[in-house]
Amino acid sequence: MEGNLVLQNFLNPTILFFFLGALAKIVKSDLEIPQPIPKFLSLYLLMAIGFKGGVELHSSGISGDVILSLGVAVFMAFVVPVYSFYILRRKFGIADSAAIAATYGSISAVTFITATSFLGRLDISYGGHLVAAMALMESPAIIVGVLLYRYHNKDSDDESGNSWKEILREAFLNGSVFLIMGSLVIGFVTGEDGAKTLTPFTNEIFKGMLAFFLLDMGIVAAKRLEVLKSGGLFIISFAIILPLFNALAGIGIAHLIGMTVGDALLFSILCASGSYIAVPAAIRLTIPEANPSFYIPMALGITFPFNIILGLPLYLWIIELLWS
Amino acid sequence: MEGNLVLQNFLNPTILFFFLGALAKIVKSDLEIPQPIPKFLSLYLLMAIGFKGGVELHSSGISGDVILSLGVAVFMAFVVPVYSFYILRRKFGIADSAAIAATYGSISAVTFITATSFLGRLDISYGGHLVAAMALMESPAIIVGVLLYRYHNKDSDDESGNSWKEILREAFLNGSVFLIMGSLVIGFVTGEDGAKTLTPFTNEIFKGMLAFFLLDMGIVAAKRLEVLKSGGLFIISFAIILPLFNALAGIGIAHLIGMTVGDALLFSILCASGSYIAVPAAIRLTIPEANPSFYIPMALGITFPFNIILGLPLYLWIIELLWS
Amino acid sequence: MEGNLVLQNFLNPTILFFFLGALAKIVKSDLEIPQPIPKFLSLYLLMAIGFKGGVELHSSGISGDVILSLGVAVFMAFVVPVYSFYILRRKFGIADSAAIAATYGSISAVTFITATSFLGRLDISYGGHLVAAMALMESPAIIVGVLLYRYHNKDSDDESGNSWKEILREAFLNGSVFLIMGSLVIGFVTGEDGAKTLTPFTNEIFKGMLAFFLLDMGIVAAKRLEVLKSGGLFIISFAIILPLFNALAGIGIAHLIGMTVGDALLFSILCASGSYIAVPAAIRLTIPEANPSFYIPMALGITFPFNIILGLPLYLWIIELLWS
Amino acid sequence: MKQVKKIEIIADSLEINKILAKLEANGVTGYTVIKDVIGKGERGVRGGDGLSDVLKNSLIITVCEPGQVKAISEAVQPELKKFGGVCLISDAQWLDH
Amino acid sequence: MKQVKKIEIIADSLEINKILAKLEANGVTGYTVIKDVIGKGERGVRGGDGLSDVLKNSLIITVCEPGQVKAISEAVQPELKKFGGVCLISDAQWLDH
Amino acid sequence: MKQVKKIEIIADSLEINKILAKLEANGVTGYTVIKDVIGKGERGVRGGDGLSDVLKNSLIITVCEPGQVKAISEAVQPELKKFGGVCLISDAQWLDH
Ligand SMILES: Nc1ncnc2c1ncn2[C@@H]1O[C@H](COP(=O)(O)O)[C@@H](O)[C@H]1O
Ligand SMILES: Nc1ncnc2c1ncn2[C@@H]1O[C@H](COP(=O)(O)O)[C@@H](O)[C@H]1O
Ligand SMILES: Nc1ncnc2c1ncn2[C@@H]1O[C@H](COP(=O)(O)O)[C@@H](O)[C@H]1O
Ligand code: NA
Ligand code: NA
Ligand code: NA
Repeated sequence: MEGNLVLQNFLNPTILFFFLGALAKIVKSDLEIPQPIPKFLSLYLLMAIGFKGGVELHSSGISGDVILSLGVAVFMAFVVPVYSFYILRRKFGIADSAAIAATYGSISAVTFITATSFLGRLDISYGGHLVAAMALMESPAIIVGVLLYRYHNKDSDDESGNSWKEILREAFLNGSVFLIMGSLVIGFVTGEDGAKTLTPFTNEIFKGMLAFFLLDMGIVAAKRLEVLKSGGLFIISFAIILPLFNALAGIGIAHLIGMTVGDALLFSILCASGSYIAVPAAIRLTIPEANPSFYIPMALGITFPFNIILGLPLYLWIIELLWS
Repeated sequence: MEGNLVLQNFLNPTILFFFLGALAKIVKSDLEIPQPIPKFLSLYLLMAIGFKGGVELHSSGISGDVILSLGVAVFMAFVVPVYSFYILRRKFGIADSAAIAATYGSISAVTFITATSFLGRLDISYGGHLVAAMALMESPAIIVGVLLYRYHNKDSDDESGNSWKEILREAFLNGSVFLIMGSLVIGFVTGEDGAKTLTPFTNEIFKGMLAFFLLDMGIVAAKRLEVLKSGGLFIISFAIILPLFNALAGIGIAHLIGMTVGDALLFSILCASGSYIAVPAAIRLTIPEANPSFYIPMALGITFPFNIILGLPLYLWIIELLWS
Repeated sequence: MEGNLVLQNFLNPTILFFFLGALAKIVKSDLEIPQPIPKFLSLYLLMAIGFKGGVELHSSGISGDVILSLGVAVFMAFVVPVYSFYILRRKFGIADSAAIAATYGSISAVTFITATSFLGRLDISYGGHLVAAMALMESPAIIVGVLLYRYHNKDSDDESGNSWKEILREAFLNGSVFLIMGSLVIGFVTGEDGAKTLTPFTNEIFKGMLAFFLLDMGIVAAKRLEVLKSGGLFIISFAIILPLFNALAGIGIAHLIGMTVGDALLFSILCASGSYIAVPAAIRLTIPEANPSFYIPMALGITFPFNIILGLPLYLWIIELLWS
Repeated sequence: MKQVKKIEIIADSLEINKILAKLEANGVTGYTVIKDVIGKGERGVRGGDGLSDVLKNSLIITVCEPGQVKAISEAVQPELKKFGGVCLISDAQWLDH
Repeated sequence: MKQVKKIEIIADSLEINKILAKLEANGVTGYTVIKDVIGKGERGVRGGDGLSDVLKNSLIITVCEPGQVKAISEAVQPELKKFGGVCLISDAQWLDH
Repeated sequence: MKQVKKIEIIADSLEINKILAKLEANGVTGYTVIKDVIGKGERGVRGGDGLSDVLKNSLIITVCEPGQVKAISEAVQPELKKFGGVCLISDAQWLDH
């Protein structure tokens, strides 16, 4: 792996804005991005990435390869939380294990977006259907997490729990999932033609909006990390080892079904990333016993920066080794 | 009328984002655009459309034709609420009739903006003074509504009412009217030259911002529609027939004074649309007895989607028939 | 001085939006830009101006001239509040004098940004290091203000005061200072290459975002000015004479060290402008006895409009006289 | 500590300035306002409109001497009758400072 | 003026709709909600998450007849037990209008 | 139900963290904060500044045992004296859960 690639990745402005945010928190600056500005930026990012993905899917068409990729994506979204749960159970209670497993089974849209920028800088192409894969991978892990929790926690007072209807709605219709999915469909339906007029909004200012959002993510991530300090080394190392493991699993599958280098990188980062926007809300409602000071900081404070700084060049290095 | 035109209009991304928002509400997704993001987007749209209109007015100049168009625009803004009131009185009380009449006498800026995009896609040109017409048509209906209400409600306790000074301020100086009017003047004063530097902001990202705003409008419209369900068939059919009637009146006048096809379409949509941003606040204050669960959902939940999906191609079809 | 330049400066759209905002307040329109939209716009402006400055500094390099400019900038930031304090003491108490002195020793980023637009319209170039000068000039005045206050107010109850650690943090790490400084460094580190992708966000929509922000500033400035009415003529004339004096001092120094015309104008406007975003928060905390209805309206309601309308062409006229 | 009365008024956001003016006309020198609260009452749901600024409430808190309660209640009563809302009065102790 | 009970409930924002439904099921016809308040309690800090919508509270105020208090408290108690929060009951006078 | 004291503190937003630290130093384990409320008092209008973050208040609610009131009031009094604000104490009942 070229250390150069790591440095180059680190020194791009969007990533640096993430660290500027983290630094603000560390040196105790009062820099703050008040709500709902972060919400505005994140809705924008979801809308833009979904739409762009849909437009690209329109041009490429839905081939057998595309369907195969989507299939393995959904497969991983079901499998990752299961094995993660049993690993986690060695150190955590049932509720926390299920919550963390759901977190890592799902995906982080901003990690994915950062990965597409990373590929863009290196002129490596990728398929628009990976956005569809991302959208499909958000929800299943929530269902699996709740199932695992309920299965192992049978004696708990079932009546007070949420009905399955509510859990499914939380999983498949929460705002982020719905918006990215819907924007993808709109992009797919309207195609290049419809996209033309939206391009300045969805594409040109995109990197800047991403940089702005990462500034806020840096602040929040550093804040969350403080909470985690008490959690000890196990949590931190777990938040690095599990994504590494998941990335490798993703790379393996990608190799097996013959994805391109770009697609393989995106797929591996989907497997490796954990959700800190959509899943926490769903888990708060469905597994209220789980402690949010575990599952949020792990995904946001450790896994996210690890993936975007070291993970991306590392996974790409492995992929290029295997593919060549 | 080409059914094709309806479909093509329906399948453009901005309109689709409106339906995505409505769908979110219908399937009970928790997708939400929290305040003040919608406010930000709507201030942006008013500022951009006003400025662009002013710049165009600067290039075209203020001819006799322009003044004639503005004259009939103001005329319609006074006449529409009067006849609407007497139709409405057959089913509604005085307060509600006056409120709904004011709503339909005024205009919807987003409907107008969507109409300009519609013309843009069909390469039909239109005059910048139509934006001025829109700005002029916002206020008179509020005055007429309050006048009708007070005239027919003489026995009511006059002292507790608002003074005319307050009513005039509400009508002519409410935020939306003031911003669009002011931006128009700024655009007119600065002309092409001044516009150059603002173009990326006011023109290029415009469609994207509109799409984002329509996403929110879809959510809100669907929410409002739920309230209306109880109101029955009369309200719903009224919210379609009245705009149709007003559009035809507008088309007639446009034909009489010899507007171009593009101008006629915009003028008819101004007559046909009802206000759901500026008027509700004014009416809440001046006719507090009127029930907001009538006038808001009618204009927003029924008339708005009707106009942008079926109304636009329908009115254009009629105009092209008459003009050819 | 060409009156033409004043008019031309006045008639550019961004400045006009400031007056539109002020007019809204004066005619009692209910136009309002609710929080955190202004915050969003101001964070955007700081981020964009800092980043652009850093990129330009990257291309120009850090020469001896640049370091000299930065040196005199810091020097002025220490000197201005000192002499301002002693002038102010003739009419104001210790706390208010120290607060106003700190206000005028610091800078206004929006005034600076407006000055760069002004230069842009006249095709006069300037160095990116002036942005660095601006960032460096924000904090020292806060420290000097607090020092002056404590020195002259020895008998006050010292224990209840803030520790120096807190004051330094407020001065050097408050959100605005940190963001502009950080964005500058990021721009400097990434250079032209990194900038390319951010350009549509940081440069192209910049003027429009500035216009939007100035609309809000106009509203707030007019509101603040109302408070000041009671303060009488001294305050108003002071809020014009002090910046004038500071601008002249700046021009003198700029001439001495041989700045270019563009750099000299920016440097003089840095000296002339007063802070109404970063300093008020710092002063509220460190000199709570000072009355915010003096220092905020002076800088925002009088000095800011004076500088951007009359100050800019006036200072440029003087500079061009001296330099030729 | 001083025995005082706490008056809480929940009313349509559009009416707040009018009500505050009435309070000041009746000797109120201090108040606190929480903007943009939502609610439900006899006049239906006020959950915010999302587009226009209608259909939301604000909550005013004003602390006054027991003797002022009567004048204040009488001042706000007609406003609440016309536009809806709630006025609650309770006892509290005010920490001198 | 009428003697009433003021019930204030502070609970996780995600639970608010559930709690409001329970209140309505127990005869509550009017309430006011202040969204997005933050706090600290036995379950740690709820200071907003900044990214997801979790970890913040809402404050519900509902005014009712003294006779309704028992039913209401019993209705919200299990919810508060499970997800945390506070329920306070105090006396107030309601200004008729 | 338990008899408790409800302490409401309205103070400049910039001072809130300092006040919360003092509360915690005096045995307070739970509180709720409503940010960005506006108001008027002896020190003039605090209606938000629109540009900087100054001139607005926050409202802290903390429920405590009657015995804690004295310590808490004494802790916040100097702060309120210096920067302005209000501290109200009233009776309430706490629903156990
Ligand atoms: N019983 C109640 N408890 C708390 N708030 C209420 C109550 N009744 C009404 N409100 C508030 O007052 C507003 C107007 O009430 P109304 O005039 O009854 O529609 C509602 O939107 C609520 O915010
Ligand atoms: N003693 C208290 N006083 C005021 N608010 C409290 C108190 N205890 C808890 N709260 C609020 O209730 C929420 C949930 O409390 P808990 O379930 O104890 O974590 C907290 O986040 C606070 O907003
Ligand atoms: N009598 C009062 N009733 C309610 N709130 C008050 C009262 N007096 C002051 N306040 C609040 O406390 C803040 C500071 O008050 P003061 O220190 O008196 O200027 C004000 O901005 C109000 O929000
Ligand atoms: Na994953
Ligand atoms: Na109309
Ligand atoms: Na200065």
